[in-house]
Amino acid sequence: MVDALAIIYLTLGTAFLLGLLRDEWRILAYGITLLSLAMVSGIASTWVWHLADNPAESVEIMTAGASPPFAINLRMGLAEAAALMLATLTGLASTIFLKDTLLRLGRRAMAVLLVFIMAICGIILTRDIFNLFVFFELVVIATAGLVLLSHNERSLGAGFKYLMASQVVSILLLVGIIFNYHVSGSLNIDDMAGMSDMLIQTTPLAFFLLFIALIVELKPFPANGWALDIYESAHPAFSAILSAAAGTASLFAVDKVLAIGGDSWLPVATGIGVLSFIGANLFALAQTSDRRLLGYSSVAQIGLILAIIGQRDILGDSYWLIAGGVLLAHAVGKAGLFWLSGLIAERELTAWTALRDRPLLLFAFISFIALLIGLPPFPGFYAKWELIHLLAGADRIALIVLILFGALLETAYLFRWFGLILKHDEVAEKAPCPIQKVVVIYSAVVAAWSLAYLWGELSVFGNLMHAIPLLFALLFLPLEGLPARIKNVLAIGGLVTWFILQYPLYDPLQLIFGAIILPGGALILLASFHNQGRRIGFYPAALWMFAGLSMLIVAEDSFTFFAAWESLTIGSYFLILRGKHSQPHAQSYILFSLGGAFLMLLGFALASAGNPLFPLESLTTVAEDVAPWVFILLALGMMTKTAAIGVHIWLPGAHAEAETDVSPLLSGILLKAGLFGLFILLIYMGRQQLYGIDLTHVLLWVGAISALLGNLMAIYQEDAKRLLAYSSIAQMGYALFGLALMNHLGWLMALMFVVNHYIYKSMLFLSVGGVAKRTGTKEMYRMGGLITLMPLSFIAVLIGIIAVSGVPPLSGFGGRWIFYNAIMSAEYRLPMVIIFLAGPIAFLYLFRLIHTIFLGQLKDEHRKLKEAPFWIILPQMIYVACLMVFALAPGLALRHVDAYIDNFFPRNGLNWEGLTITSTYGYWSPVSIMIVVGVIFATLFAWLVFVNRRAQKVKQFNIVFAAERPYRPETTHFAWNFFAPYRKALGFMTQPLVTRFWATVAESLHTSAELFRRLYTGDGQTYAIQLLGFVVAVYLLSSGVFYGV
Amino acid sequence: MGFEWIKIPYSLLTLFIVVNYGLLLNALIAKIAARVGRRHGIPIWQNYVDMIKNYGLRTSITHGVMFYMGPVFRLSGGVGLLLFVPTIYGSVMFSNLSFAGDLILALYFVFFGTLGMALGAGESGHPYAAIGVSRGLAQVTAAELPFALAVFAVALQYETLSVTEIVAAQQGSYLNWTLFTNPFAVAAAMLSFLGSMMRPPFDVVLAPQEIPIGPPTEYHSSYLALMQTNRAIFPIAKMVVYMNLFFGGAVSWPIFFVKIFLIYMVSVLVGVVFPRFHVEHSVRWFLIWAVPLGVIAVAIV
Amino acid sequence: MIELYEQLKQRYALGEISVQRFDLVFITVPRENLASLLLYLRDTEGFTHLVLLTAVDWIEDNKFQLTYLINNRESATDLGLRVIIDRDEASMESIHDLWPTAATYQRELKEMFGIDFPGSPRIDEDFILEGWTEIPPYRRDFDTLEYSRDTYLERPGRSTSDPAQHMKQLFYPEDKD
Amino acid sequence: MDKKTHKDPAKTSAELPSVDLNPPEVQPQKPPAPPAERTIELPEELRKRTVKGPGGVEIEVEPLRDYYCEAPPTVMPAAYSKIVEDLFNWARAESIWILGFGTGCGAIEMRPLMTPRYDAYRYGIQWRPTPRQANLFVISGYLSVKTLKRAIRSYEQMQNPKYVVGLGSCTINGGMYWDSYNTIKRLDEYLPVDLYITGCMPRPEALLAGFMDLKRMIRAGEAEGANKYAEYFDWYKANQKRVIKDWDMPDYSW
Amino acid sequence: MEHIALATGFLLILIGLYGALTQRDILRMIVAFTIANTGVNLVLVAVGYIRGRSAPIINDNLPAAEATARMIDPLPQALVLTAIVIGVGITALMLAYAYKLYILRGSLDISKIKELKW
Repeated sequence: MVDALAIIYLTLGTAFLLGLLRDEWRILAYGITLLSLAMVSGIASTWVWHLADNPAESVEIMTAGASPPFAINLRMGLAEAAALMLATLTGLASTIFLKDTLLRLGRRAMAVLLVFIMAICGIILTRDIFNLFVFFELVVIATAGLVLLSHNERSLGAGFKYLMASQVVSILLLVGIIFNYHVSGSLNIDDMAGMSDMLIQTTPLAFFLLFIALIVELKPFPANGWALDIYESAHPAFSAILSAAAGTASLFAVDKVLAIGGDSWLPVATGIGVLSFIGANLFALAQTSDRRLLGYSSVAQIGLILAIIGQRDILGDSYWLIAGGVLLAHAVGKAGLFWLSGLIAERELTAWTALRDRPLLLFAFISFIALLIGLPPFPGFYAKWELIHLLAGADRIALIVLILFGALLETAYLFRWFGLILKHDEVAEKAPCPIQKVVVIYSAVVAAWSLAYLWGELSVFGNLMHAIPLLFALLFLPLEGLPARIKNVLAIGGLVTWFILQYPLYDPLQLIFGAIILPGGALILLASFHNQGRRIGFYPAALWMFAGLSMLIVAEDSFTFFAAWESLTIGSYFLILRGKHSQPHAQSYILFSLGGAFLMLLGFALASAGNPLFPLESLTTVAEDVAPWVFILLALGMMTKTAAIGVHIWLPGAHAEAETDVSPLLSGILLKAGLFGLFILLIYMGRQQLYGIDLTHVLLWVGAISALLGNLMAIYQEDAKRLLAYSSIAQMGYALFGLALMNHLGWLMALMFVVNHYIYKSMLFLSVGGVAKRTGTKEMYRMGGLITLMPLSFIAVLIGIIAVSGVPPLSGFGGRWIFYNAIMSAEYRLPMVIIFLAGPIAFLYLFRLIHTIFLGQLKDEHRKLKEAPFWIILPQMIYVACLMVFALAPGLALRHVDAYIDNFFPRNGLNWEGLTITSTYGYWSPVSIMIVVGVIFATLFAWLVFVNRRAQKVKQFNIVFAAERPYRPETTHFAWNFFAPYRKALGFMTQPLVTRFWATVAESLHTSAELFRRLYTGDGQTYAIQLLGFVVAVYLLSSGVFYGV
Repeated sequence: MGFEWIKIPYSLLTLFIVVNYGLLLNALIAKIAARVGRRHGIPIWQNYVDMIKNYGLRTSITHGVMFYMGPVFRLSGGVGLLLFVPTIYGSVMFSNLSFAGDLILALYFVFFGTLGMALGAGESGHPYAAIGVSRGLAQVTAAELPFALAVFAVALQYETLSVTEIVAAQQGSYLNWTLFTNPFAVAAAMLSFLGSMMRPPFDVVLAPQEIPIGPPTEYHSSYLALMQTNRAIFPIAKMVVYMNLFFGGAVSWPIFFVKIFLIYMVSVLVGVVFPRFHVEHSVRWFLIWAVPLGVIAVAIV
Repeated sequence: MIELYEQLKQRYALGEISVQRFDLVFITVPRENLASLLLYLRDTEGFTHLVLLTAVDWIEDNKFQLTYLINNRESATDLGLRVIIDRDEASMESIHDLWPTAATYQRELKEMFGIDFPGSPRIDEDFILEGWTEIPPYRRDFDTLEYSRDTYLERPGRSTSDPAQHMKQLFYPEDKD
Repeated sequence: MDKKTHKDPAKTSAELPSVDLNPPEVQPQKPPAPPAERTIELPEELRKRTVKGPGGVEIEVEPLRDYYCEAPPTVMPAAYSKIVEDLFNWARAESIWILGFGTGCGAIEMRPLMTPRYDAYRYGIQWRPTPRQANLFVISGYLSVKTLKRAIRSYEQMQNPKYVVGLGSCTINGGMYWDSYNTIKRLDEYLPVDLYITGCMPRPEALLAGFMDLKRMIRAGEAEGANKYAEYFDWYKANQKRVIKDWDMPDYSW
Repeated sequence: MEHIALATGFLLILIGLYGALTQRDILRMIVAFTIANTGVNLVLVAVGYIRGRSAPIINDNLPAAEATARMIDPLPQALVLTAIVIGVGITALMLAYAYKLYILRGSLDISKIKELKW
């Protein structure tokens, strides 16, 4: 193995060698720099490879032939090797990125760059604190030099402020070092660590100075004005190295030095870390310049890692996995984003729309964002999962809540940024793509996905990258070039074959959900055949969602459940974002879903009491005192997905603005994920008491109220898709109500709703989407009289509303019949009043939907409309057939599910013999009702048609208009404000209280960010004063640690 | 529930009796209302004549296939409601096609007719029809809540969803009618009964002066004939449900006729006295007066 | 009323006055200062109510005479202002800004006499007659009887008889005096 | 109270000199209408217009052709057998539904019919707000050209068989408006009239007597005004268009 | 006695910091920072001082054998050497910045360089 010191002397040597070259030989100088950096990163990689096999033995490197107290020693362990590899590779990549700048500035800049990389490697390796000081000063000098690479004069000011701050730090560091030496007699970290408790008794101040100097090097939140100016004005390639490599090195230094201070100092580190994480993320909300936002984000991430370092006492052996995971994710993600910002000309976030028609770069951007937030399958996800569980084990709930809140803020501004890129109205011109810059970015993407694979291998839960559904979704990335129709065939084939493969493993409950997700999804995807072109980004997102859903229903333990939950959220987010005006709604969707997911994460952590591997079955054996909280957290998390009242505001916008074939996917299938979660929760946790209130009763009330308010709000909508979206909220409220009844028939009703709602809601969304595609508008009052032009859509909507309203012959009535039997045996009756009111109200908006679109007066511009495209009509007709079959023989789907529910609620199930279904209170045979009603209807219809066979077919204005002539079709079609009297009577119940509440929450965060970021006045001296103030404040606050111990 | 073919002629017989009784009853009620206004009133057989005349009209127009659905849905809703609920307790002949779960079917079959009428009125393209439907739906949904609560209370009280069993439980003296065992439920049901009978306090839907007779504006000749037969059957069918649930059902046809007449008179007497409500007044009226009664009925059962 | 007339005389050039009753006086006013006179009378003299606005067709001397009848509520006196305007191409300034109701009168005069009031609201819309293609019917050169005979078909054998004769002959056929 | 009303001074309509109600077989030559001062063109919303549909397709809209059904009325034969036709005629006679459209000063006389004193309900007569469901159209008094246009539209929206009753002399020969420039003189030129009830405006008793005669005619099957309208449709339409100059509706408004 | 050097060192540091944080002019700030650096160096050396021992120069009157007993701790002095060199480097860099800022901005007032904020 090559000696680790080679890294130091190789880079230093080439730096000086460059001095000898002539100034004009710039290409040669650049070549030599690249060569040396390549060799150095090769050495680091061989070390990583070597140490990976036998991680135990880390190598001590003696210098000057003497042992430590008298000479500097360096250590090369697996962690050091990984950090070195990261630093050198980032350096190499940035140098490639900086090709033209370096060639312009000549060999001196290359030399400074090499020194910069060498200093960073030095910090990682050295075990001597004075040596650490020297390398830090080298980093300072190199940074001050390299800041001027960017041709932005403001970097001059930033550089000077940086130098001032580093002067103060070096003073603190030097005084700290000398006093520590004075007491311990040695400069070596290991020796000092040996006598750390003696050190702390005698001179805690000395260690404090040393510690706080290194902490300030990490640019902690209140004292990092100078750092943000560097990030904003420096060359992005340099910022990449600074944020990734230098950040890693400083974190390493702090980790080493903390060994001296011992465990009593860890809370201080955690405190500072969490403060930085939340403060920086909060300020990032109000940022408009991209690089300054990246600066805040990197400060926040480094704060998070500092907090993790602060928790290493309880993290035990998975400390390196967590800290490493988050660190590497931050480094690669941040470096990638900085390099991407190198391609964009302007500095506003909106200028990034230049990436819009560069799918590969867009994919890079998404990977970096997912890497930073820690979405599956990236390392951050595994790290965050383990971290939260171990913290929960050590009962540090407050810390978890703070970390999750910070992570939510981070998702907020990163996804808003992504939404801006895709949906901002004026598009900047296409970003230029010089080859060397693009190569660097793609290498970062490859690194990101290989890290994902690596961390999958390392994690104990099984590698997410091995999950076949996810791989199938990723398979569609290279296939983006194919036309949409071929990809559609592939997707449908994949879904159906996966269902056939999984079919034997499903138990009845999973079978119901599986049948809706996989073949059901394939059926809806049939409607996607109507688009031409390539539909970039649709199929990976859709199949990522389907992968999440299919993994969710077979999840054994909480990790796979949570991973599936987050992947379906991500997939559905990208689907929603495809709509034309859907950016704000997609944003609120992702925030609510990820917020809910974090609540579930906290719930699982509490339930598992610290052990990351937690099978779902053991939810039943959760400790008594913590069980109700776990129930609440998990239920809240799942209810964000079924849009129960209070967390429903994302649904109307998301479903209404999505594309024609995406709305049914969301409304028909995605909402069921939440329901499945609630099923699992109630199966395992059953009834929970909290302060004497039975939580299932609370769920009953929530279900009933969402049913009522969902229906009420749906009545007053003018937009057809919004009407259907609110109706979905109501139907989910019904299903939740059925579930919370906690008796056999209640669950059966909920399952029937799952199947029913999927069929008729997808059908209604498809037909309304088809009509909207033809008429060009979703506003109902603009349409009218389309029955003659679009008969098939009309039939689909007619059957749909009969099914939804629960009118006898169709399956809706089956749901109501079971509902009635369920509430007969339920003992808690008060919420039933609201459900009874919600029932008939559904009838109002259903009629409004069919009347304003299909009946009434036909407008002039719609006279020549064709029927909806064939591929949108086909699924609807299949659904009509399904509804008929399901109405005639509900037993087909529900028979063995009924038996399955028996083992939860043994008594008063239904028994199904032949065509009649009997419960304890009565029996009902759908076929006989259908026949009787059918016969009566047919005879009367035939007789009327026969009698009126010579009736005169008249047109739209042949109406008795009080002996006058109707003016125009628009003025005679009654559709606007259709239920005005009802609004006068019950309008007060639809005040947007919830929307206002969430708006104030978001608003307050933004204004506080806007207000407090004034802290950074831009004046170098104020920054220095803030720095000193921070040092004093930490000193005072941590005095408890001094004298408490 | 084996399907005996003999049930079909029996139920047709019940249907025939109820249609004739309905036509005569409506004429009688109209005569009584006239006598209140010191008018001689229409002859008893007038409804027959009107029906024959409307059926006999030579021309008719049609606005489209859904236009037929209006009267057909309406009448099959009325006939269905009648046939799925037993009319005479105890007699096999007149228990029609009732089965054990028919209480819920009765509750939801009311909407079958309303949905069809709404669709037919919508197809006619007339704005007044649409305004009438929107008023009708708003009012019926508000009226439906107390009735649903009352039915639920009764179902809970007798622990069954079959109308025949409920009637059986109320036999014996009139004291064990639901009227006396659970008066709140009956009160709530009767208030909602007013709402669904399109009588003056709640007849803004068919208000002849404001919007010429609301939804059926465009209907005439044979369509109107169908609707008139429904206007005969549907109130009777609805009152059969009320009678069976709350007033002990009918053991024989005379009792059936008297009880139906008395129930009908409730809405007539209220109708003759009160002026017409706006839709929002009636919605609020139901939610303030009728629903609390229903809630109490469910609570105390 | 006379002293009012004297008082007005100094301010406006007025035509001759004709007193019909102690409380009803007609004054002929030149066309130019009609509006200012009306405004003055309405705001200061208390003639707040515009009773009617009508026209008279002097076909002989080819003139229209517009009469503005205004009423003073307190003193319960009526004052009629007569304006003489030329008959062919007849038009007059609109006074709908003084009294909004005047617009209706002016519409009727436009339809029935053909007097145009430019600027008056909805002046050109059909007021009473729809699809009227003849000259304005109230003009004296329009012969209604002859028009009704031409346009509307008559039932043959229509004979008019003096009602008194007819009844006498009906009930007392015997005495033929 | 016996059905026969007490002796009424005014003669019952039967004794009037027999007036030929049916249109002459041969069409007499009418004097050409006087040349019009100004021509009336179609109102703006009925003019032909092209509209841009969704997706940019051009749509040609001709309101009178697209919004209205242009089929002419057809003569509707009586029921196949006489017995059935008699039954229907009896039913039609026993339940006459008047269209609530008071065209002239006689409308005030029709309201007392529904009050306790005269109570037309006894004879199966009641008001219907929409022409669709009405059988009898009472033209009560003078009929100006403007109201005639609306009356034609309502009449054509009624279903066959339908009857028209004219009240007072204004509908017979123009009455006291014989020389008016905007009142029609002879109703049966424009609408097929079944019965005239004399009296400047006949009192409710006269109306009831008139309705009794109408019942007798319907029972006898003589009241076939609708078929006569369909048979001589062009003749009626020519007369109507001669008088209504701003004709802006289809020939037969269903 | 030996605390005097230490005290003056700290005093110099405080004076330097005070000067850097209050003076608006960049050059004055650089001078203040150099004062602070010298203060730190003084502290470094003062820490190594042991009373009654001579400077750590091995020559004839301080032979290697009993050097460890008679000389003060040599290590801080070694550290001071590197610290001084680094101090010089940074001061040179700051002067270069000051020069460039003056050319660009035309003034040496630190409060004028505030365009990068929030």
